[in-house]
Amino acid sequence: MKQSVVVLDAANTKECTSENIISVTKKLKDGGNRLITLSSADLGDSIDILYHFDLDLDLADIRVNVPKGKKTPSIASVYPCAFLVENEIKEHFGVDFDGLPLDFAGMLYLDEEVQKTPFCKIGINRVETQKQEA
Amino acid sequence: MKGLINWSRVKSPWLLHFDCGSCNGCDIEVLACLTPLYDVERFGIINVGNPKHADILLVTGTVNHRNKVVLKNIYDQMPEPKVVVAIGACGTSGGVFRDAYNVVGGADKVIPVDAYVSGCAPKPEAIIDGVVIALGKLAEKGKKVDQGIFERLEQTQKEIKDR
Amino acid sequence: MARTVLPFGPQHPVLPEPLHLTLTVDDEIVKEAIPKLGYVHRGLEKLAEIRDHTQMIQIVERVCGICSFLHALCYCQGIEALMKAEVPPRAKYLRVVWAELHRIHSHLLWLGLFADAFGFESLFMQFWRIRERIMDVQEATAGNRVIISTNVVGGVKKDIDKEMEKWILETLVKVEKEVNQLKTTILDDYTVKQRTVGIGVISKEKAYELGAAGPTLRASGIAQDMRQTGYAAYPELDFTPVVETDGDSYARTVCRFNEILQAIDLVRQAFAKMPEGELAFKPKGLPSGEVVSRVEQPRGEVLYYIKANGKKFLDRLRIRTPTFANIPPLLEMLPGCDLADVPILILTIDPCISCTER
Amino acid sequence: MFMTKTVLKNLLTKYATRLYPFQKIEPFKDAKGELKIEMEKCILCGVCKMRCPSQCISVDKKEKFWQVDPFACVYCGICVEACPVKCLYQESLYRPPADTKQMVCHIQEAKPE
Amino acid sequence: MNTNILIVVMAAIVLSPIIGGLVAGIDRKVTARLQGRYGPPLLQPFYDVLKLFGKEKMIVNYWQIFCAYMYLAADVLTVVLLAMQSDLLLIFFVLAVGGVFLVVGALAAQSPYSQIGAQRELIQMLTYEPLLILVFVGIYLETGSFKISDIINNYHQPLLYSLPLLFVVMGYALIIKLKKSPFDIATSHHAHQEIVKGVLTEYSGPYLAIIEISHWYETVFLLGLCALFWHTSLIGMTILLVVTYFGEILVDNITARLTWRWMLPHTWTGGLIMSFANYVWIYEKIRK
Repeated sequence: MKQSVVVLDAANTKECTSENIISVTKKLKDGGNRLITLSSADLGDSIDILYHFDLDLDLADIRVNVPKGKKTPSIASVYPCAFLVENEIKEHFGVDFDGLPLDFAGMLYLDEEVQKTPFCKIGINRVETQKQEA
Repeated sequence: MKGLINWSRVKSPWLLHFDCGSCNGCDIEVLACLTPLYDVERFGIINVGNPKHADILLVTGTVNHRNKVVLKNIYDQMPEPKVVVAIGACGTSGGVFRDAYNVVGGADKVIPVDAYVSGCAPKPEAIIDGVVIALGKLAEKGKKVDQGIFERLEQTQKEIKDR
Repeated sequence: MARTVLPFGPQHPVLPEPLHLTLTVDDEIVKEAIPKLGYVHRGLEKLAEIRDHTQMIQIVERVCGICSFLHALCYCQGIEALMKAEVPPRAKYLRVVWAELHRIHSHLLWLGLFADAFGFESLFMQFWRIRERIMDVQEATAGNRVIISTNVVGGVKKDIDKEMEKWILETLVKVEKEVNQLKTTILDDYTVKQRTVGIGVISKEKAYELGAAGPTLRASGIAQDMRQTGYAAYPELDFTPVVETDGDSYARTVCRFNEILQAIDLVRQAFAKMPEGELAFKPKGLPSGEVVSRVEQPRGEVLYYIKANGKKFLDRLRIRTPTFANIPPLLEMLPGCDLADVPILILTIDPCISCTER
Repeated sequence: MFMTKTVLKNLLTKYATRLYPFQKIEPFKDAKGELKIEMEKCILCGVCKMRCPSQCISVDKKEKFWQVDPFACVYCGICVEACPVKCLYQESLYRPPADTKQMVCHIQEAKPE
Repeated sequence: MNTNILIVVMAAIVLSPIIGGLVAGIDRKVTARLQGRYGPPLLQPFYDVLKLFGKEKMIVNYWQIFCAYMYLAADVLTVVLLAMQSDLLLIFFVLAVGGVFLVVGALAAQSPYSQIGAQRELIQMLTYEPLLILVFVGIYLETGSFKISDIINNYHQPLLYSLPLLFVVMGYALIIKLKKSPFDIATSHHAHQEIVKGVLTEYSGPYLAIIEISHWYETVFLLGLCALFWHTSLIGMTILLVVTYFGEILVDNITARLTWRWMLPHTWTGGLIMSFANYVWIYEKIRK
């Protein structure tokens, strides 16, 4: 049923691991889904990333739990427009996406003055992540 | 002749508006001043987009880490005599977002500000009042420039003294 | 002519908001455009962890000055879903009235700025002159011209009495007459069509794949409008999304223009069917759980992801605004266009940079 | 060419500008303007301090001191509704701009017991 | 003989900035009223120029100053030559030299905006100069000489009767030269342009004032050229000038800015067709 406000619970969000996230998104894309965005929240030891899809105004969500410091594949190969929001999550939460086409290297929104990743409870130092790239 | 030039400074203030981190509520009110209902062109005010031509700098929005450098750069590009008007709660003191992590606070933390217009999305009349106050300051600064005292030189001399 | 690199900088007379584009231009044809954002990023989602969830309404309203009511509406609907609060019907209709008024003033503002981008100053003045009527209505009903803060968790703070309602309907009649007078100018004028037809074309598949939202999506032929999902009082009003097919700047102008007339009609319907009743429902307790709430802003669908855990402060607030979804289509349109069309392309997705960067 | 009718009509009819400083129009009835307080009624409870979204009010019970930063205040009217004794009110006219930033503070003289 | 020529020349040099400034003031006031606004006071252009003289001197390099002064000198010379009723072609070339100096001044600065503005100004010159030549050739075919004094003394019928289409072609050149809306591609009075202020981006303070004054001279010169089309009666001339200038302002307010890719082909084809139609019409008249 088309709903504008969806309370997420175990029923309507599918769990998924970061390995097969690309195949799941490919299946959803063939099913005609439009990627809305990725939302993420900090659970203390791991980052919980939610992939929101929309098929003719019906919401479909996939939840991936990424432990801090681990890499997760970027879905920009399936949905090209995902690079912007993945860059943002990389800056705010310090999650590394591998295979990111246009990498802002943590400079999308924030400058050097902001050292810690702002949205994690215990901020990971951002300066090292840039050093590896630079 | 000097008096005539200083008098004409107040009669034809050219305005440059820079939005550093504003929710664009104040920006549309600044643009609303140009439209038929409030029409600031009757005071000779034109919105020039070029810092080289501008006299008054209208700053809206909380200055954040990235655009404080741009704001300083624009302020330095403007020829003397120049005045700055900080618009809205964000422009004057950071407003509702004072405690956010990327916010530096009002415009006066980066450049000297001459007039503060309060209000969250101040009405166009309030912005016109703020510009009028700034015009008074512009006339004083104009007199100083006529005697050859340039703010820019004073700053560099102060820096040399500090070192 | 040599290949010049043109910084379309944060401060530019055409751009209402700071957005940096490094354009490599070869004989006035844009070869490549690299964006640089972050000039408006205040990081206000982090404030959700130090501000009470009712105070967050004032902060969420100030994400973007042009679509402030819709932000508050989306946030309140999310919290109401978490707290299982049932909004009284009159509040639902009042929310539709203010939302559609906000859409009219936002689209009139955009039409003015768009006309100004291709050098048509008198049209900019005309549209903004009509828009002042809507601003007066908003100030009379809600107290502030731009930030209409009448939303509360569980309903609406302010009421519109009969006499105010009559005055609003009269103003809307005047606005509709004046907007229709300008219809031939913005849609049929030769010089305007010369500058908008065939500029920045996005095909239906490309728009869907790049995840465009709002008029940018609907102008390419996909009839997706969040109001069809029926939040607030939209199920009771008959509403069909405005769709265009050929997906260029001209189609988006037509799409937004018709949405103004549709919004005026929706306000009239809402006033006709508005029941009496109390304004807000006092919710008890604190929100807990996760919710995704979506609402139709003038620029497209906005998505709020709210995570609360029964404490006064929210655990996580995530806002994805329509302009964030429209940036990839813009970056896809820019290479290959003429330098004179760059401001038109930037404004054709109706950018609200303060929305994008929160 | 379609704009000529509108443009010529503008030329012949009166201009639409409200000549602001000379012609002041009366503000709307419940427009949210300057925040004011009737200091005698205030019981210094601090509810307004807690409810203010931009934390710009500071209340000190000992020195009977109430202060607001008019430049941080966003005039949203939450404190006016939250005040238990209704001593805060908002004018319909906006606060005039100033060329220096100063706080608005009120001190309550000791009430004769 | 040379004393009253001297008086005329002195009057031209002193009076035309004042007339040019007033015309610019009226222009901005009428544009504002067309848009439904109250509009600036009539003397606003004079306040602007006076204020600009009082600004701090910020120059990119010395070429800019030289070009600004040479642009002013060229425009003053055109007005003086017009006042001395000398040869039309000579005036045309001095005007072209003035335009080139403006472009060189813009090219002197490194900013990409003024570079692209300069290239666009060259394209604009490319468009309106052939049209002006066609108009002058038409005048020559009709009156038999390029010298203004001959035209005024021994041609006793308003040129407009015989060269109406050429006056329209002249109108095209006028729109481009006065930087009015459909063709204000290089620089425009209204701020909102993608290359900021185009040619004038890097000028500021006193040198922008000099450019503005030379722009007044140019306006007076162009109105002088239009006056040539009805030189017999003074009332006819004033009516013609008022109508053409109001036409310019009206066109400025009812059209959007077009790209130079549209301007070049359309102005050339339109201009060529109209002038040849007019030539054929004149030729018919002479043969009969």
